[in-house]
Amino acid sequence: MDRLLYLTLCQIMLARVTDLAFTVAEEDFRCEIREWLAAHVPREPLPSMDTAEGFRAHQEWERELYDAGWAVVGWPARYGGRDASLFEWLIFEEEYWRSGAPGRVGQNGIFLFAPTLFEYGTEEQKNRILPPMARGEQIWVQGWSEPGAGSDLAALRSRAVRDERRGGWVLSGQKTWSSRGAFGHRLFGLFRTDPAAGRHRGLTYLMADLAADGVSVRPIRQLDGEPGFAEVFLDDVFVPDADVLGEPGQGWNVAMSTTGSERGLSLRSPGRFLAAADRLVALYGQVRAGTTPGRRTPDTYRDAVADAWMRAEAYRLYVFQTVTRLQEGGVVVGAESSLNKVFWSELDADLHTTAQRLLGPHAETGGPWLDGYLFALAGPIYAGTNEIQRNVIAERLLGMEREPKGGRR
Amino acid sequence: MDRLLYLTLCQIMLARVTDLAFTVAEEDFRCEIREWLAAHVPREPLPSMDTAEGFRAHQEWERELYDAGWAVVGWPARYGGRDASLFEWLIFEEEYWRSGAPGRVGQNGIFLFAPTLFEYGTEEQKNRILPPMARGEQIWVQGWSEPGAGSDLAALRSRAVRDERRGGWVLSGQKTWSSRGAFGHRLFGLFRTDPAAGRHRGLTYLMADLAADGVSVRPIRQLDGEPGFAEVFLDDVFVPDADVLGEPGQGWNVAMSTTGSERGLSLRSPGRFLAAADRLVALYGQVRAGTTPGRRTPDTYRDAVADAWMRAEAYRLYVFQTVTRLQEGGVVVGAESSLNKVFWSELDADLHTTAQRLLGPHAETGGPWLDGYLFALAGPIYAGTNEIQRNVIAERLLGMEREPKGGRR
Amino acid sequence: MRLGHDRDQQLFAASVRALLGRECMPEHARAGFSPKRWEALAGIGVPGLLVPGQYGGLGLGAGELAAVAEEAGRACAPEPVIEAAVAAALLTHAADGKDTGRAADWLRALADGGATAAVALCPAAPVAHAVHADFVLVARDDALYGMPAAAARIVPVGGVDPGRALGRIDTVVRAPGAALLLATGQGAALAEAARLGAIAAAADLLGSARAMLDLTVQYAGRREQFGRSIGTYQAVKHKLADVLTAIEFARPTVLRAAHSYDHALPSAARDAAMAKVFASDAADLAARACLQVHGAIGYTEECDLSLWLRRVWALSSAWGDAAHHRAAVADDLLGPDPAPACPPR
Amino acid sequence: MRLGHDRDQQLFAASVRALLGRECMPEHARAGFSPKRWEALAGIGVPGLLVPGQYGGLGLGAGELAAVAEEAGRACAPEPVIEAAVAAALLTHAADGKDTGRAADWLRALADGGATAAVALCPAAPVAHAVHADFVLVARDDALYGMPAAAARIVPVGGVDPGRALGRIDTVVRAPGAALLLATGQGAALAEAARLGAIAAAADLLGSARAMLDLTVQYAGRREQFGRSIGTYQAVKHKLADVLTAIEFARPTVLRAAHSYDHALPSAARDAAMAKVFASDAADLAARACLQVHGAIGYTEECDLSLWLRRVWALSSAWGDAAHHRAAVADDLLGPDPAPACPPR
Repeated sequence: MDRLLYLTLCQIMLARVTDLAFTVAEEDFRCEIREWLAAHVPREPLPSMDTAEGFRAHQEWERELYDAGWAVVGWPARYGGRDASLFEWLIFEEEYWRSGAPGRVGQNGIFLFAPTLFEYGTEEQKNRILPPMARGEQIWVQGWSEPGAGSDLAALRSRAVRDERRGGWVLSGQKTWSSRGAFGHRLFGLFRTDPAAGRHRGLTYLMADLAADGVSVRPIRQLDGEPGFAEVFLDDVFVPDADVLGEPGQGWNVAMSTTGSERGLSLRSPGRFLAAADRLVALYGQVRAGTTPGRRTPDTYRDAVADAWMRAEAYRLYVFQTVTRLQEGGVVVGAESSLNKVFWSELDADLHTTAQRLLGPHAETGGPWLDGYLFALAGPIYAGTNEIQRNVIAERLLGMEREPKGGRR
Repeated sequence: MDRLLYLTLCQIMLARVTDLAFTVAEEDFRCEIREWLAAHVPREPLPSMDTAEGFRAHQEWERELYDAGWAVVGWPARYGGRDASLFEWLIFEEEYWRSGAPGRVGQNGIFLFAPTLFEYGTEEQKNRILPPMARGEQIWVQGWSEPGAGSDLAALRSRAVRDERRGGWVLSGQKTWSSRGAFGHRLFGLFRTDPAAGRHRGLTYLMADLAADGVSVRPIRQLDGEPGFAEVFLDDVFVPDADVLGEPGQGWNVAMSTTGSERGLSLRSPGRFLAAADRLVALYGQVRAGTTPGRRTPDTYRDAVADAWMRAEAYRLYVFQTVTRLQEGGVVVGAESSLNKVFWSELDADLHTTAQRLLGPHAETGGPWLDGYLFALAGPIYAGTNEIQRNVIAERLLGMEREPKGGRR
Repeated sequence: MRLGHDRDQQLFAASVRALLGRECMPEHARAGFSPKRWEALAGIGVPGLLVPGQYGGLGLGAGELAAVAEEAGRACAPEPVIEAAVAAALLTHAADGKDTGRAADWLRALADGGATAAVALCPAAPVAHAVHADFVLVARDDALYGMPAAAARIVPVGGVDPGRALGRIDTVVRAPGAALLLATGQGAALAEAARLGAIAAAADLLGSARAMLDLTVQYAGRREQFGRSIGTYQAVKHKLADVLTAIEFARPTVLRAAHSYDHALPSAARDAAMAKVFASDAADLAARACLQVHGAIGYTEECDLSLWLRRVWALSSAWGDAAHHRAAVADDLLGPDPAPACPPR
Repeated sequence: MRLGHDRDQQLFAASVRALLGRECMPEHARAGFSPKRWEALAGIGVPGLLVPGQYGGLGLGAGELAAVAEEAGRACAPEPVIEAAVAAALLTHAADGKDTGRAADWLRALADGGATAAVALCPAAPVAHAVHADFVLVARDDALYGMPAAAARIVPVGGVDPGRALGRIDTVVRAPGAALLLATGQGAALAEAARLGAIAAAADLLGSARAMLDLTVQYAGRREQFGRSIGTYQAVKHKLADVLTAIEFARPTVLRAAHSYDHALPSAARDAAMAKVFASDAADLAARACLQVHGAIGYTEECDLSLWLRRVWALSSAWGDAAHHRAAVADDLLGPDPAPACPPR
């Protein structure tokens, strides 16, 4: 047998043996990011990114990450990344969250919008949009939900009307639940360009500048007291053709690739939950030792602490399995991301509930665990409620029949 | 003020003060039944009532209860009861189940059929039917479900055709899930007398003799290996007019009064679960002491044991509250029985699951706890699945809107 | 045997409900403690509910308190109803029938609405309603101390529920001697007062849970997605049906606990623990389910639901959370837990 | 990093699946252990999976065993696949590379399908597949004993799953001396064998749970109530979606546990425990949900679902139930539980 062919076959066979160790190169990558983080993560937590001051501080942190080459490890180098593999990205995420580094103020751009841009964007768009996103200069805000379109995204009514003269579109309508809307710079989302077409048809994926004429933003205070959301009102806002993503009228398909990534790997990597689970284990020990004020009977929650830790581990293993399939050319259907979404959101809510219980009478006075709890409770709601995800699991993964139509419309 | 009026008012006011003690007369009643049971409950458990031998043994036990006046304490004396109040009936039930007395082979007659008979039966029917039911001579079998009509009871198709010449009705069709059908004597149930009428209309409540010409019974083996259910095939079975309960065509309303009692108080009194909870507490102690083989770490289930016991207590208190309202002339709407049904059936399933867990590797070898577990798992299914009950709770107690129609029929 | 609020309790609750229905709409509740509303509540006897007649109170019991606390929860009233009752119970023991002395004075001030109380049975934890309290009671071992708020160095502490007006009482923690000793040998009275707090908190949680459920049923009937109201979906219906079931089965346990307290029955401690288990669990379930059904809007401050969410997140753990009380019932039922709690700190 | 069955494992599993698809339809599974089917399984190497090549086996590991056991669960095969593997692991240690002696003889008999084994690691509990075993291995302290079934006084014991053919081994319990001492100093080998059993049982439970889920999805699509198939109701859909989620997230933990076992990684004990936690929980959830969706018909012996229900009710507790293994993980993670287990009996 030809020696090259032989070696290739060996490699394929080797690559297909279960092997839960990372390669030497991957471990080196882990050491490198770990050391960098140890030297650079701010000692004091930054102020909340949902305040003006905290937003700026988080932008500066993004710039620091970018300058060191860590902002977008999985992107091609020409846009500011380092061409990392999916496994390297997972390693980066594990180390990032474990280090206690700040939350990613640019996450909706980097993790939700960018994957769609890679798939549907023109070279001009990618060159124009990705580098400032990676540097944290332009913070992107999602424009999905509307007052009448939450879980039922296809019910959206914001419109984009063709303006042939200026070569673009004129937007009007209202978007809501736009995270970072109060301070962000640009918005991506879906707009109805053909009102006569059916629910999922006649939509177009567009970008808009939040500083443009006709845009007004109303911050919404969340339960943590900060304006983490905003409503965005669009009143005849002009958008040039260069800011259409994909073909006009094809917005639904383009968007589904984004919500696929949102619920799938990119929004919530296992690293976030592994780090939270480790902190929970530490909290249990501190409450038990009396170094953190908490309940007098932490042992009641031994099983719950172990469960949270095991579920974070199981999520990690599940993602390893998914990445293995992807790397071997397997097809991972979009509906599988619904399994992910349900699993991590319930894990996160239960993990933080357990932390609150460990703190007992001291839980109500706040601090990072309370903030984490409030945020975790939103997990089963955002990025498609878990009720919708369970419909998707039943209908698309188990092949169960849809509910008969029969609404009043 | 007139002295009699004054005393009456005092009594009303007194009666309306929260008072969780039983009266002296009620406590005497408790002592009486407790002593009788201590002297008469068989030391060895009777064989399963779903075997021919056990069925006969249970009939004999019913006769013994009857002769001592305990078979149907709440019924009027003229039918074999002792005119006990609802609270006395609850006391009877607590003592009965605590004593480890045999299951009631006549329960579907006594607790499901008899309440309907009291409400809709003629004097002739009551005189003819109730005494042999109380003596355990005639065991009644329910004829509700059909192969195509389970949760959707109104979909039933068994028919009763008018026979003017003989003065009665001719039944044909198939009933299923009839408990005790293999050995019982008579059946009560719903039959369609006007096929042209809507789903809930044109039904008639009828009784039939299982020994009559045209009846054939096919026993169905349950998970415990015994024929606890049967299918009943009816092939031109004649039933005289005297065996119609209520008006022809009014069967749905008549039946709903029975299912109301089934899910409400009468089928599952708190006594049954209080006794099971006490046995669970005892089992925990035995496993811990090593006198019963079980898991090595029973303490893992401390909270679960306490929970089961508390839920049984809560069910008891809830029923006391309901009976208080009934006795003060309050209206207890039928849908409230759905709260009961969901609560006791899940309590029972969880209680028996905990017992199985306490037994650990010894759980699979069977015995009374395994039998109880298998039976408890059926609780969320029979007497209206808990899914249907939750619909009823949401729609009738919370006033939520029904699902839009839109089936394919 | 009779299990239910009696007529007087129902009438009392109805008058509280009517008052709060007028004076404590969500926009009022949002603004926090109101001296004016407290005066109105004092007008119908709420703060003096458990103050003996001798000191100008109504001399009623836990049964009445449970009826009133459920209404306070339903309206999300940010007034210290539970604290007033617990303080009354503590001071009644400390006054020991005497007409003079600080305990007697504070009892009278409680009853006429002239003073609000905060109660620190567990000194390390933050104290609810300390920020606007006129006096503070503090337990240390089996002694009861008290001090006017002016002397107590109360530091406001942020918390999940601003309506709780949490404070840390630094003086007491650092120098208990600065407080006035009201009585010693109060071990049993302190335990009893903790039970009363648990019962009242349980009742409040029932009212809070029911208010959230009602808001959510309304919202689900209004909100449309996929061409029909979300309240027509089984996933939403069944979630809310479970909430109702939890509330309805918790209520009789609260009534029983109040009855056992008022009659000093041997099972009083266990009954109070059981009530708090069911009520905390029901309220926690209600909070999670109602937030989920509301979706993102439930996650905003402007939505009224947030008022009750915050209340429940705090109160379900205050006065002992479900796990604490479940363990107490287990100890009573199964013998003491072989795993001791961490040493007191 | 690569997490997934490798190609050989997939091929092996596929051949087992094909064989059981033909030879172990539900009506066959219902009839219990079949010597003929065991011979067929031996023909493709199943009982000799973990027997070293030196004794005629395939010398494979837990990864292959997990793939095969999942297929056994899927088909509800009443053959002692797990027991053969655990016996092979135990005997391999006991034989210690020698070609002669009883351990070596039994290894060869296992590999060629000539003998089936039962394994009693915990002498007081009933022993699965003891009734039709040809020989029995018994652990006592750190020693491994064995005896031919004929010498072992095996008393059949009824059980929830007739396919388990439970027996109590009276001889051993009463007079361990009657058994043949195979090896001493086997403490580590016994612990390792228990882990292998837990991993294999976990894999079996995944296959069983998936089989129940598939049956139930089919049934829900067929069964109509209120004019539509019950599978169109959210209450049914969401229940089954949760079952799928539980199964899918359990599977990688089983693969990881097998890998850790095969490479004797330091985390092997914890990984095995974790796999059994997830698999037992997933299978218990599947059993309860699938019975509920089937309704009364699931409660009958004639419904195929009952085969798997029985299997899961037994196997989810065998080889340590979820609570047992969860406590082991907690001990590893959080330090030992301050509440000791009951003294060994």
